[in-house]
Amino acid sequence: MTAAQIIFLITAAVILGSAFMVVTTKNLVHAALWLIVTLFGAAVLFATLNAGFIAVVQVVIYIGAIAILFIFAVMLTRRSMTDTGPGLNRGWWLSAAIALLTFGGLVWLVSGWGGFTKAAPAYPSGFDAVAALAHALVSPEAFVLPFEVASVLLLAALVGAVYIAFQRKGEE
Amino acid sequence: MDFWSNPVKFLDDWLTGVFSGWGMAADAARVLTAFVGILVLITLVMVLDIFLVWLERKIVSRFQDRIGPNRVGPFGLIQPFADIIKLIIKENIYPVGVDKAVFNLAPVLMMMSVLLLWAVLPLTSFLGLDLNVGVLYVIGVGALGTVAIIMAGWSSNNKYALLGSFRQVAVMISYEIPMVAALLIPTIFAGSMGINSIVAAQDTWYIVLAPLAFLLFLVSATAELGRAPFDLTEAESELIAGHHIEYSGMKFGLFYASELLHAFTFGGFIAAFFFGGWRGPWVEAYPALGLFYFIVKATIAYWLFGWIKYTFPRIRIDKMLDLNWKFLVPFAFVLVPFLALMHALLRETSFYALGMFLANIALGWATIEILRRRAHGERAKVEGAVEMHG
Amino acid sequence: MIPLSWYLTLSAALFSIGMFGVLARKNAVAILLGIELMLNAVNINLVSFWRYNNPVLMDGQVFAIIVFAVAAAEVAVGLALVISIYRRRNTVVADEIDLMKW
Amino acid sequence: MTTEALIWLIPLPPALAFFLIVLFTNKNKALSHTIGVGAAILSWIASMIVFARALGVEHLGEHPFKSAVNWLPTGAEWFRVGVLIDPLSAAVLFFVSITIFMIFLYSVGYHNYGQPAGDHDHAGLPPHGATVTEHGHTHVVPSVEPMYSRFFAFLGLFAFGMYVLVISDNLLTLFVGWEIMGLCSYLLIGFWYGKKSARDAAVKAFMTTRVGDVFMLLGISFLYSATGTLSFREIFTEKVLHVLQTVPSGVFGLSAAGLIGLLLFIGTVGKSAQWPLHVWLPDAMEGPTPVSAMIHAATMVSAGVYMVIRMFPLLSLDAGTMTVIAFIGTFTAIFAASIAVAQNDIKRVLAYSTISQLGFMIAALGIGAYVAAAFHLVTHAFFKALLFLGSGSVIHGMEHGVLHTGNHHVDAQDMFNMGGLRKKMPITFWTFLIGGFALSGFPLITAGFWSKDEILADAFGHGHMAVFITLAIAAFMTAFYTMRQITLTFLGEPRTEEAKHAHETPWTMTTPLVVLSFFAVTYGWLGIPEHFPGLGGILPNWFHDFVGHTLEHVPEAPAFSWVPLLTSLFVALGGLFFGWFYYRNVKSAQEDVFQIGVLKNKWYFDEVYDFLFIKPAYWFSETFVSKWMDKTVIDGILHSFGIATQWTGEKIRRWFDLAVVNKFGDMVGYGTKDIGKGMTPIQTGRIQQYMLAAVFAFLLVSLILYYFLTAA
Repeated sequence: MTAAQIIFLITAAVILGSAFMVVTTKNLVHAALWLIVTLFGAAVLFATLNAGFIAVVQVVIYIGAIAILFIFAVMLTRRSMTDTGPGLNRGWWLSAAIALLTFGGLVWLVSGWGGFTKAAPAYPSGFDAVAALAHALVSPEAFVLPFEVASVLLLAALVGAVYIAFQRKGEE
Repeated sequence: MDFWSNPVKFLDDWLTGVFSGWGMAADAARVLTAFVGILVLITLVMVLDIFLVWLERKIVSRFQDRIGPNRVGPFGLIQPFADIIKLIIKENIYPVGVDKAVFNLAPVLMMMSVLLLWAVLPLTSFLGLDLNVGVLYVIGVGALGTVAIIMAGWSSNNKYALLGSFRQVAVMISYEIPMVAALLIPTIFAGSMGINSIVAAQDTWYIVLAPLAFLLFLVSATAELGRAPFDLTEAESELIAGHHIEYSGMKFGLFYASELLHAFTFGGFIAAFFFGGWRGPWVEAYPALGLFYFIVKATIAYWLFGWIKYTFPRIRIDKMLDLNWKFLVPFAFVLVPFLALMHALLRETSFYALGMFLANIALGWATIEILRRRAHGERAKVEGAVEMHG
Repeated sequence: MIPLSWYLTLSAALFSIGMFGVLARKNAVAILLGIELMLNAVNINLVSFWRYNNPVLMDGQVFAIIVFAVAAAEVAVGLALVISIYRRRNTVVADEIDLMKW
Repeated sequence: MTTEALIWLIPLPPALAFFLIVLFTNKNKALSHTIGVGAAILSWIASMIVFARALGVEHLGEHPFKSAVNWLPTGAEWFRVGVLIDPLSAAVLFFVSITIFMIFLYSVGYHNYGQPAGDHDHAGLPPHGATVTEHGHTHVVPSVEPMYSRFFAFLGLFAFGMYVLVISDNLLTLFVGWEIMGLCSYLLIGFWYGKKSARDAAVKAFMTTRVGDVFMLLGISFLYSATGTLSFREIFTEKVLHVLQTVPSGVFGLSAAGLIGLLLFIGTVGKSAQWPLHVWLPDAMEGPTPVSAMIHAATMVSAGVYMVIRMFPLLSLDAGTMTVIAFIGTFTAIFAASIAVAQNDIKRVLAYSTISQLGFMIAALGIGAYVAAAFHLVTHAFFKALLFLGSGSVIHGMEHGVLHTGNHHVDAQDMFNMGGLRKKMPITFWTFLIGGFALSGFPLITAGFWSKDEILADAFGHGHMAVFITLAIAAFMTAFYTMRQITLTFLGEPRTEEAKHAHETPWTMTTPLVVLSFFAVTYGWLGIPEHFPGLGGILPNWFHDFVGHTLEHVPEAPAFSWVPLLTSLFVALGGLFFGWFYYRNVKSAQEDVFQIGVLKNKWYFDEVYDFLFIKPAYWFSETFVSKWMDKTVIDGILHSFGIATQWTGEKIRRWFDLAVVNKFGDMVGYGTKDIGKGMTPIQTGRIQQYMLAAVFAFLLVSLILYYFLTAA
């Protein structure tokens, strides 16, 4: 058991536990807060995987924007901030079964793959992943087109969101 | 190993050696040493925080033509400790309907979001983590503060608190954009997102190369900090105290302390990004001297925040958002490519610093001119309308 | 050292939990929360594959970034939809939004 | 600019003018005629430069200006098109460009540019005057043509076609120009399409020339299939000509050269209005007079003659073909001249005179008088254009008189309504006189004398006595009707009130008359035979030397003989004298003894054609095809099909469609409906249940796929 493994196990436990809380807790604000914990755990995982940029971006975008939007939405869509009734459908056990089945199937499937237990190659010393990522994102030989498409998607989503949620005059 | 050239590294190695000597695994020793380091840093920061309370009260009283704390200890230096004791012995009140867990967690998270920033604050050349995503880290941690404020506002079960936190979220999300843009400029100049690298690259202070970026950062940082004139989260006359309305005792104390420390931290970042950080005379020979320079510069920046806070009146929330979306964001989007272009053009020339400064002045003058004309137009329209009706 | 299987198992578990949330939660916002969990599971997979295959090739990270963008877009539109529905029908319970019933 | 490039550019300005006027300047009369006339000037200048440079080349016949580009890929080869200026086309280009320019200029005045718009003028009808108030009193003046711009556009397109025809180095582009002119002639004859007669004339001209053109296209196709080329210079090589002469065509025992020559000649018969396809040309006088001058005198009908002259080396290979050509030409010459004697319409006389003169050229060609045919082509173009424009001027002057008296029943073109115009329209009179004398072959001075004399000399010199005598009689008749026309129109006293008030026309109309009359006189001096008594040798026989070198073997000028000279002197002077002597006292058409029915009615050719072709065609289509074949036989068969089909359909419907198909269809429909009804409970509208089902299905499918893929 190395320190890295201990850290991973703790993080994983936090992620899974909080994710479980996200999907089960009745209080939606709590669910959103638990989601933040999950996302933070994922950010830690990214950091341990030497993906510092992804980790920080995870914090900025997911926690700083998405999670907060969620909390907003929860607050806007609840007249009173107390929940009533069960948080889950009546047929939740069926969903649980399907989810378990998916998990089992995925693990079974991946465990049959040869590279399942392979170890990480040594991280190249002096390799600047952020610079490499930056080059990959804007280089015409790499991903500039998907990158631009993603930006267009974001713009479209922005416009769409404004249009959909816009309260016209005269509406309630 | 020369202690004075890098005392932190010296102590770190020594402590790791000690732990290893106790028979610990190398990994565990390293982790433990890191924890010790973090603990020491946080302790020092918290102690600094205590003195910040005193400093803040002294500054405000000077601005308001008072003397400020002067009874407890010399120059009232012991006054903060008295305040702390008072806060600690206060009753721990939970209003009806609070979400206890979240309610308790919020001030901690608030404090944490500030303390996390110190991880990347380049106190000296050897102190402060040179993350290669340092600038983004600053932004990201700021998001945690937002979460803390939302948690506080929501869990208090108080509509003022909730309103305050809503405002805070709107402000934070909005002002993050010019802030990121302002921070992009030192990043572009230095060619790195590591804050220590940015400091190391500042042969000329960036306030000279990019005074407009400095102003942009100052404004957006003031908004991010929630300090006057942008302290709408806790605007007394409207929301009583905003998100921490229901907090009392030491929990309120944490909010208060975190606000002051946040301000000082951002003063530190201003120092790092625009004032040359720890750089100063003889720093190459005695790196520890950098700490002194840095503290001085950060204090000056902190005093700047205080100056702003006690000089400007609070503005309305819609005006504040207008200012951001209609002025700061477009301005930032002009400024970043402009300065990047000027930087690319002038970098190799002998009049780099002067040229950049003049370019900034020119852009600033153009912006003010445009604003002036617009204002004249608006005014003419309003007056015309008045005349017609009159 | 941590083998790749740990990450893969973790992301599979996270994905399944997210899917459970999507399938079982009543609240539309909570369904979106589940989707976020699933997207994060994907991201963990992408980043760990990047690290475990060849860190010099940035494909995994780039895809993770694009997933961020997609997630942001999805949340913006999704929440806008939820709020719009809430305004009109005064509910966000997914079961009650069943106009598509035959 | 190289001469070759300049040659390419010659047809361009008129084409551009056409498009510019049609597309952009249609509304602006001044701009339109500026563009049109400007284009004509540009082409004229270019042509003159080319002509001048052609003069400067020694042995132009062996080294013509030529240039060609690849145009159509035909298998491995390219079909090349290009331009060619040899002595013949240079000479033709000379008169074509001048006459086109003059006619453009003349049209400005003819269509009353500068006059007010008419009171009740309609597009498609000739203008009939506008009322203006000046100095307190109202009077009627000529009004401007309503479709002024369109006229110049059409003229431009026409000029383009003519230039293309003249400069092209191969039969295909020549044919393209030929057809463009055919279209333009249709458009311009029917320019006043509001008149039924104009419409009919346009259709008649188009259809009649089409008959010739189809045969010509057949000839071109045959030529191409036989030689693989349409380029003149490639055809007129010894080798190709020899092949053409020896290969039998398989039709009437003719050689290929003979058949191709005949087919091409039929094209000329249509285009140059030779008997029996001459009927369209007199009717074509329905168009405005510049059109008559341009199309039906100076250029288009000349194009037909130009084509046969151009193809002379090919035509001359077969003696039978030459005989046919000579016969047709000679017959047309005398036949048309005889009709012209009895016509009263000033333009119709000229129309038949044109046919007759073209007959002269064709006859000359048929007897091998290559140079004489080309010479007469050029001189005729000048004096016939002059005559037509002069007649237009006369008509214009008469119309002025008609407008003055207000009596619109007076035909402004009837010569018996004229008389004494000499004093009213002096410029027109003198130029018309020059033109008429040239046409008659007034000795020594006029160009017509020299060219006609050369034809007669050739016919006599080569022993074609029948041709010689016939042509001499035709020439006599020519002089006679010409003088008749001049006498009736210009001499004596005015026979109507309108003629008294006729008026000289504006400078834009008289200037072309003067210019053309200059050429009508002087051009003949370029072709005085060298052995002519007295005059021969003073001026070199330039035309013969120049054009003659177009051919590989320069034709010998016929030896001088007194017989043809005296003959032509006699017929010309005698015809003129008798014309003047008889008609100086004739006061009206009733007194004219030459109003013989058969001549007056053009030998009843229109009636004969009506009986022979049109009536049978109507009968065939109306009675045979429509009534009998279509309505009885074909419709009967079709109706029986219909009945049978209906019966069968009824049975199929009852026993198959209703019983089997419909039942099945209903079953499918109701079955789908029932199944759908049974399945509705699944459609809960709850998205999560859908997702659950989807995930479940996905898992199932994945499982199955995994099983099969790993098993395989």
